[in-house]
Amino acid sequence: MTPPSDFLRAVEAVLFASDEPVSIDTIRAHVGQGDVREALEQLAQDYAGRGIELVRRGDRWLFQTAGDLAHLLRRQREEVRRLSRAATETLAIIAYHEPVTRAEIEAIRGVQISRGTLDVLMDAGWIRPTGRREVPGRPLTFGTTPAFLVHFGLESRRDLPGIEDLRAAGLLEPVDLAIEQLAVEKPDDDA
Amino acid sequence: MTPPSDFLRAVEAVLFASDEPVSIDTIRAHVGQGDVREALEQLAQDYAGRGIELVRRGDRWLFQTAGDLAHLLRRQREEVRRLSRAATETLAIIAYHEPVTRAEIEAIRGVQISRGTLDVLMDAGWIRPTGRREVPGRPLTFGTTPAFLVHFGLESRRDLPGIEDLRAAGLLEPVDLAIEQLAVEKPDDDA
Amino acid sequence: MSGEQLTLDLDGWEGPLDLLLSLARAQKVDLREISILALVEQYLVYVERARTLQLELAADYLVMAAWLAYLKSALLLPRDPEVEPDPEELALRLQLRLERLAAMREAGARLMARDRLGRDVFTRGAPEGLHTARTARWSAGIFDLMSAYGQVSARTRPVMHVVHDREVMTLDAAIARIAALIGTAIDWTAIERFLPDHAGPALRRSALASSFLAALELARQGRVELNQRAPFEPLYLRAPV
Repeated sequence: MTPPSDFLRAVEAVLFASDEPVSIDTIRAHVGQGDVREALEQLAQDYAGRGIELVRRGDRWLFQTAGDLAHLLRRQREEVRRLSRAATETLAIIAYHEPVTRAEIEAIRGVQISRGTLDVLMDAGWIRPTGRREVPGRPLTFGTTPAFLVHFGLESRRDLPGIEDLRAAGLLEPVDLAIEQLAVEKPDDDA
Repeated sequence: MTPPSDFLRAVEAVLFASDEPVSIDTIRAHVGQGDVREALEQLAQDYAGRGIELVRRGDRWLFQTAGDLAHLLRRQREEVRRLSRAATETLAIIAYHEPVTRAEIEAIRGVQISRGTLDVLMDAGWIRPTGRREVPGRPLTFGTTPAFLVHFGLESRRDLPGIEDLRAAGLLEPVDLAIEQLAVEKPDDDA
Repeated sequence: MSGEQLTLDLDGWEGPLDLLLSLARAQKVDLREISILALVEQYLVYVERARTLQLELAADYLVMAAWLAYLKSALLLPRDPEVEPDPEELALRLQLRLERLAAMREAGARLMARDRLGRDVFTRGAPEGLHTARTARWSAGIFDLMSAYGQVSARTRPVMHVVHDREVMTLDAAIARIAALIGTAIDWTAIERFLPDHAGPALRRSALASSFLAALELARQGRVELNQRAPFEPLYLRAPV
């Protein structure tokens, strides 16, 4: 690493001391005048290849241990909850399709979501209601949270694995509920 | 810093992720074979002069933010707040009657003052203890400060409008009296 | 295929679409190249077997079976251009739905396999924390100060209350007056008629208030009847009939 400037040291200390990912505004509030963005880039370079890394998650930054050291650090007790298959799929659908309603999730999975599935994901802090779809009934829409990006190590939703390929293949098109429901839940009576 | 070896990176990550200072034995339990002591020395060198430092406490090691940057972690934020009515009245009484004791303020207001009221005014820098009244109990007397004059744009306390000025400005009319007067002045419609 | 195996399999499906996807996967080709007809056939066989084994199938499996049976017949029969919708398009749509479910399933798995915070990567174990100390900057204006002092002074300054001597009619006088006058009132008479004729405005006000209370008291005693059509309408009195 190059010998750091006082400003760089200050940004480094604030990032290091924070108990959660910090935004540029928060950093600036602590360190005062200076180019925080440039300092972040310099720090990211300084730490590249070390045992700890500076990473960006949405519009927040944090230091975390390098991923390839996971096997050395993994704690005895598994603190990360194992998601059910239904919850995993639901989370993926929300992440790749957001904002998305419960009915749209059900149309993609072809099965109703049980009451607890969304609760589990909200409880984990990974999804949240993001608004309402302006259709009859004004159903809630769901989307992911900043904590989702932090937990799964994504800089932004654009980094979701394979999202560009899926989009190109037309698999992320908005769900046409009218057609899907016709096909699955309500077969034509005259058929 | 020199490009770190995998062993050094592992030691670095363990130190970073640990929630308490770690002994060499604990580090070794995580990272396996290697010269932990040498890695610690190398890390201490790498981080010397940065925003975070590797420090030794007895036979345990930890990362901590550099001591000279500790002040950045505690940020001051100023919030403009309006004085409460009790505090404004108390300040006015002190300004008009100084030096004045707490008991005298209460006698003039006709209401007790809570402990916090004088604290707020002292915190604002507008009043200060000015001495003691030579009566039993030798209570503190309070008076205004130069900062008080500055804040309220007064050359001196003599610039405060007198009682007759207040009366002329209609400021001596208590609220309930004023309302009564309004009621009396209304012409009787039904008489 | 044995019945037991079938039971176990059915328990594992997350709905009919999941079952269809598994059957499609068994064709071991790209989802875009599966044979929808073969798939439909497999599904229907599956559901039929479940039925003959008297396994209880959730309604949505049966709904899907009915729809697939329709799709199959539409695909096999010569196309009737009058019939909406185009069966080829329905088949394509089904294939797309399977592709989409498969994509989401795989995406979920890839998501879960990432370096996850608290499992694979860790934040600092003992962060010092960032703190914000709030300091107040108090604000007040000179007018606030003056009016506050005015309030205090007005509140605590001795106030002399002078009650002006004025003509009033007491309740007792009003009761006596109405009791005396009501005897002669056969018809409903407005309460104002019971007031003294030559009273000034102040006395009239007092007399009206007292007479109203007197009327209520006499009504309570059964010595007078009251009548008012609606709130704020004239109040009428008469002797009990």
